[in-house]
Amino acid sequence: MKTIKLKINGIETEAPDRTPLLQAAERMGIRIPTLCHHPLLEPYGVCRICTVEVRIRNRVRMVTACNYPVTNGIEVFTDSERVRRNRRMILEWMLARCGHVPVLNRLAEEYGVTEPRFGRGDDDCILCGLCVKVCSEVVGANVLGFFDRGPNRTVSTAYDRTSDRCITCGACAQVCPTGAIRIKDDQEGIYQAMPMGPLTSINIDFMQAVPRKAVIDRDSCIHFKTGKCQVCVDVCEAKAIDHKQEDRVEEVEVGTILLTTGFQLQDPRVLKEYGYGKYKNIMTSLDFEVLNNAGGPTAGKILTADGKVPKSIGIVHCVGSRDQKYHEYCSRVCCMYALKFAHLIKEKIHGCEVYNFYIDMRCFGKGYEEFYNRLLREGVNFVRGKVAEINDAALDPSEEGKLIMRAEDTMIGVVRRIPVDMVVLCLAMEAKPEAKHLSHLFSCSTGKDGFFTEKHPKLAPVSTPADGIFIAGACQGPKDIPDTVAQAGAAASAALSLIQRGEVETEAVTATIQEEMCSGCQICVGVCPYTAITYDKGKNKSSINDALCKGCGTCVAACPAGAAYQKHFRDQQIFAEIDGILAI
Amino acid sequence: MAYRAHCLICTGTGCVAGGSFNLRKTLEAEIAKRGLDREIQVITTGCQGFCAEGPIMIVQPDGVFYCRVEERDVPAIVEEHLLKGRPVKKLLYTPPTEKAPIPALKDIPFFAKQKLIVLRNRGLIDPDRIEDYIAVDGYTALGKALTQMTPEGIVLEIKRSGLRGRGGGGFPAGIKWETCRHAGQVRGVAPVVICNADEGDPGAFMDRSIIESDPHSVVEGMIIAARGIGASEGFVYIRHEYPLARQRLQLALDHAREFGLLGKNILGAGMDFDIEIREGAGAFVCGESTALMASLEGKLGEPRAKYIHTVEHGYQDRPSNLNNVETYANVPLIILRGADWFASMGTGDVKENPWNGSSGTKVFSLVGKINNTGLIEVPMGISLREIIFDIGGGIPKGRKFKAVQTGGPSGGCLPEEKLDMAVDFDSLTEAGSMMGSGGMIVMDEQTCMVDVARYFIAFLTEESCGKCTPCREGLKTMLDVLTRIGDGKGRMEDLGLLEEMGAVMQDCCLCALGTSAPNPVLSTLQYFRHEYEAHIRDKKCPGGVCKELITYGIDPAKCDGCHACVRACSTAAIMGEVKKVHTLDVHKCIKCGACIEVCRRDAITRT
Amino acid sequence: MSSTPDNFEPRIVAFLCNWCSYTGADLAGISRMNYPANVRAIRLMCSGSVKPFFIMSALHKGADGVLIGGCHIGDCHYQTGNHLTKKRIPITRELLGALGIDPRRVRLEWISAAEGQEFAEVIHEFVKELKALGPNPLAGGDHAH
Amino acid sequence: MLTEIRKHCADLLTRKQVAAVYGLRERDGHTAPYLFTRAEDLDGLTVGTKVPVTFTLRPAKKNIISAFQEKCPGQKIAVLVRGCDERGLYEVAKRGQIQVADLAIIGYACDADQARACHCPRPHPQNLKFGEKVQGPSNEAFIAKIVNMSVAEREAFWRAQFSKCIKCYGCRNSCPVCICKECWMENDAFSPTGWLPPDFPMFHFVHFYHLSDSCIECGACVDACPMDIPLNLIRKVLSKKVQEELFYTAGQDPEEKPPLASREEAKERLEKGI
Repeated sequence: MKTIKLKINGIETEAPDRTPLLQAAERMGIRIPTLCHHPLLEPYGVCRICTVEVRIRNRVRMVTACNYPVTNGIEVFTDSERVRRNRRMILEWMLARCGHVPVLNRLAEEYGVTEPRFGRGDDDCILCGLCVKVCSEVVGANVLGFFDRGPNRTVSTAYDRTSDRCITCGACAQVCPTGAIRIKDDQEGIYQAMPMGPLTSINIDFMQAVPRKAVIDRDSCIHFKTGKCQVCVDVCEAKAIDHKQEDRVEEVEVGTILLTTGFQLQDPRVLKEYGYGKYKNIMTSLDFEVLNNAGGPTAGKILTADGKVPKSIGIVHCVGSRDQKYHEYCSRVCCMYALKFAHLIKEKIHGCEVYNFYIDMRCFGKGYEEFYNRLLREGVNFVRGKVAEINDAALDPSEEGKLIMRAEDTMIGVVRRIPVDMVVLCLAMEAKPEAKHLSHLFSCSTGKDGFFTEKHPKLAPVSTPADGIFIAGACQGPKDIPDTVAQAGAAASAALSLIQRGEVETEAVTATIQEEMCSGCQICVGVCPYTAITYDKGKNKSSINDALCKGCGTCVAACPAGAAYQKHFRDQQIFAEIDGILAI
Repeated sequence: MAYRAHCLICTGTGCVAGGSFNLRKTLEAEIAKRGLDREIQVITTGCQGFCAEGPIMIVQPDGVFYCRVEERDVPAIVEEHLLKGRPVKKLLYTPPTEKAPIPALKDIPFFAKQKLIVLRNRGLIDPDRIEDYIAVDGYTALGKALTQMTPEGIVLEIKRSGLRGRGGGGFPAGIKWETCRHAGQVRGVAPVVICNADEGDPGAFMDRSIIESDPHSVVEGMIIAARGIGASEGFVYIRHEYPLARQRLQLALDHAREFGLLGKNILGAGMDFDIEIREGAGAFVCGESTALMASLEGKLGEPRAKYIHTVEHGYQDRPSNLNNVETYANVPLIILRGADWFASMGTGDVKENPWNGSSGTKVFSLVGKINNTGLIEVPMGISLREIIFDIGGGIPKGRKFKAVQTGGPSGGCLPEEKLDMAVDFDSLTEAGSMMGSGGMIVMDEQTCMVDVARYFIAFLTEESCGKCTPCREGLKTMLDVLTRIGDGKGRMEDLGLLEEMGAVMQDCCLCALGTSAPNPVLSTLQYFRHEYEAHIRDKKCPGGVCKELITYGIDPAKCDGCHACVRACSTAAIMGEVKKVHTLDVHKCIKCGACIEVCRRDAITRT
Repeated sequence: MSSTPDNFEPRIVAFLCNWCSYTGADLAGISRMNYPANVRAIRLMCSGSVKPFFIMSALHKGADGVLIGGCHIGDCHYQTGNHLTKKRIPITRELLGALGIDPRRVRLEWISAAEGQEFAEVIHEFVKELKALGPNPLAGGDHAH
Repeated sequence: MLTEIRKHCADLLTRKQVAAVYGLRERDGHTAPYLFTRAEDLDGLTVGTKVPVTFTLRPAKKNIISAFQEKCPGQKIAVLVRGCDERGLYEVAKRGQIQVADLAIIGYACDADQARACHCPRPHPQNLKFGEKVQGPSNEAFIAKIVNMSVAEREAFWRAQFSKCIKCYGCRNSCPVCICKECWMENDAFSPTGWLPPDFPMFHFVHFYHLSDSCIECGACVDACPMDIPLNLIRKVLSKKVQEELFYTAGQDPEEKPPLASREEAKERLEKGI
């Protein structure tokens, strides 16, 4: 593009021909105030605050910097007295409509307007149009528009009704310089808004993710909803964004596979008696973990849904674990993290009462029991007994708004009613439902609890019946981080030992067809799961491809003539086995 | 078939409202009854311009001009004039300054000083018949343009004629065409030709009249423009409030298409061009070129910054040539008679540079406190005095002239000392007003200039699209200040404030509506500052208009006790016996002015 | 039916698939689950490779019961091997029944590698049932004196 | 009917629509399969005698039509079939032994008497050209005898029956759908040479099981058995089970895969129409 020369406030500069003046000035570090400009949107030129003086061949023009294309030889004055006079007046006019908008008042102050001559209006919307434009130009939803004209102009949705085209992306509120647009939240409390999922459509899965790359969440990305908005493409300097990318199936040939598919937390809604989702301030252990996180919604402060500091918190152990109705097994990690929670609460909220409801304290690891003892010293209340019910049935005004936990304290043999401000449910770790499918895929198996079964609990704890397939972590069963790390190390080294060898011996149990006995009936062809058997029409015989044959022997059993046999499982061998075991 | 006489009945909107269609029926029936229907033909024509005197009928070949003709006058006209050859005296026009009626149209001052180019066919042809237009050399210019001229030659001819846009801006049409043609060629995008018929100024009806009386002249002008620019598509953006004009234009387009003057291979000369009518929804701002094109595209009718010109990137981003109705209507005669002929009329030598003067004629709608309201076409350079006093017949009731407002709502008000000023684009601008589209509102001594300014600012506030801050908020605050002054609550510093606001609006508004909007205020402040001061300092309204500042009274010297005012007063503020001087109770008076309307002796005072 | 001697211990030949039932049986052992010693396992790669003749032969050679153990349907290591089992065994049992050999002596069970418990239970149950049925009348065959 | 069939076949041969007509020929009081290539030979053509057309030649263990098709590939021959013949054709075709496409199947119906004699449930072919369809006798009634016995009674019954067996292999040799080259019935592990009668029920188990999803209930085995062992009792019980459990009736459709020769579950097979 052609470069032209221009002068801004007396300083010579260069800019690409027809660049918007605002940009040309910005490159020089000259700030021109504007209220309706956004770098991602087409210049709209309506606030007129950016009006500057331009001299072209001795003719003076007043132009808006945001959309005026610079040409060679122009002389620009961005802060002349005339310009300042104009801005002052425009700001006064704006204040006459929106007298209490901070961004306006700040700018007005800059221009010496303290007592606007036309008074101060009460509106919030300065009609800059950013919301309307972002909705149409970027989002593509076209929900917002201008209505009426002249001083009656407003921004709204069609017929002032909630639009079903609105995808509640919040872009309008995001660009609004005055805060006139607020997203109404139909749900209540911080918990619904708690960022359990990604905060934005583009996110990095979690801070420690490897590789630490941003991904676009198709479900919430505006582009995939409306076909517009390519803002990320525009701003990405590396030009790394491609919305056309599709999921790809990549085939990778490997010799060993490690299954480390993890676990999921039990759905707390199943346990109706604990009222999750019914009452505010009942959260899962993971919710509580997020709440405690310095990067979480409350910046690590423990607050109730109403934003108050809780005075008492109940922690329920074994929710769904060690329970005949849900999971018989112990989830192993709950006791320790529940203790950690109690410790964190004690540390963060002075004087907060913490009640841990437990069946048994299982502090089995190194230093664990000591930690438990420390908490006893810290004054955490431990109630041995399963919580029967959590509700909000207050018996007196002091209990209003509290959660009532009912449990039998088996230590002292009484039923206790403990009102608390917040409850944390330490939910069971359960196998992912997908594990079943994976077990088929990888020819390993899952136990009745859904976790993968190891080949041998003692002798081959990371192997599966399928050679070359290893398991590690919570997909094999509930375990804590040290155990997972240990198991993963073991699985990796088991896999490495195979890789080191470089080759694997396959089972030599493939089947063969004795040609002279084959009558060409092709029954074997029909039953083979691996299309390893081909029928030769010319010879009227079938034969087995050794490389494809996995040695199941199905064809052998199907062959009426006994032409097919399986190495190591010949009929004679089986008959001999039968003879052998029945000889005793 | 030859007729010995023709009765030309005006069917402009004004006369139609006066019943000219019924008049036609009655006349035809009467003629038939007398067995004259083979001798005399009744023709309905477009607007004759003298709307104040409608319904109008002209009898040719005598050239007798009848005004305010009613159905009951028909037998007399037929009996006296058509049978016996004696013009019916009581229907003839008598100028307010004269005693005797003037029978012949050519002798009526209203017509005598006019120079008809755009309105050349008014009252002569039936706008619904293309044959009539062709009979008066219609489409001859198109023939010439298509067969004897190159497109470049057409553009050059227009450029040399000095024709400047009649829509208000006064931008030379030839230069616009040239730029548009060039943009189309450089970008390889076919340009479009657009006719702005969104006449929105209050009191202006030039474009409507042109279309209603001679739609083909506009069509022909557009085709020639398309030929010059290289366009194959044209639009007429007409306002919804002009149903008759739209209907006539549609008929004209249909006929032109039938005659091979529109569509494929026009006149066999290998040119393809067609015109489509698009209706606006009545937003004043849609007369602005960018807003008009946005509206044409089906978008919100809002202007945009014109740093990128519409001649290069306009309708659907194509090079777009936008002229108004009157501009196009000028084109056929320029092509037919040549640029020199056109340039010879008006001011300045425009042949080398169209910016040098104003050539040709201009159509004005002359309204307000003037005797001969109507549509006039005058050569550029004529003085305001000639227009107002010779053509317009002066101020009614012998009142004093105070000001004339030109250029529509955002024009300025010019005082008496400017009456001898030549009317052309540059002089008007220089005087703080503008040519605009040709509205001309005359005000007499009973007009309050603050009220006038307030009225126009109120109109503009209403019509502002509200897109940019200075126009939306500036007009509103300006209106507040003017209202405050009119209510007698003004402060002297308000005058400075108004001037400052006006200056900022001129600097900062997005489109011409906004930048020209302060004109009524600034021009009245310039020429009639004393009236503002009277409002603020003396709490008086010299025009006797601003209700808060006036009181009604009865001049005992003039009152003859006719009792008419008592009957008119809705609040019983006037009392008095018949034939005796009446009195007025100022506490009951709501200053509605009903008494003034009925008082024949001008006895009601406003002070 | 012949009366059952009190000390009758049925002999069960179990044809177990390598991937599920055999491993399941193994798990039962590893898990220290008690099950009767009456069962003698023959490992095959897949229950789909169990020929009905093996069953017949086992019965003929004196087995009081035959157990065929395979992966659950859908879990087959060889995708569809056990589909064949599922079709063959009922036909075999019907044939045995028609020939006068109690079909209850032949049992088909789907036992996964993780179901050591189930394996043990099946054996318990089968032994109990076979005890009720008494010794296999075919035992030894006509010529196996 | 016979005249019409002869005429029809003569027509086919003279018009060279088929290379030969495969049917039965009676000569010197004996009926045997015969390949008629000349129309004038058709005088010897006969029908209605129980000789299966899919007769397997022993000891070559080759189906007679298969042998012809191997020798003269692509040659079209007409085959005269009864219901059971046609079913047999289809079953061996499914097992790759013959090409049905190269056959012009001419079917004729058996009469009620014949049907009763054979305990034939469907005494007519699908390609019926000659004769009237009659209803076959019910299998239910036929197998009731064994179905109603207790297990022990059945054992006793069959022990008695099989004790008559002389291991002549007639049942196998006469079977029109039996195709194996090497036969399990000759396997030493099951019935060692010289053991007579063969061990109960090993010898017969093989035959019964092997044909469980291909038996067409023609009764050839029973006819062939010199010791009059009612083999078809078991056959029909098994066929019924196959129909109920595996949704399969042998000999219906040459395209249908036998259930024990397909990977799909029985239900799945039924749904997919394999």
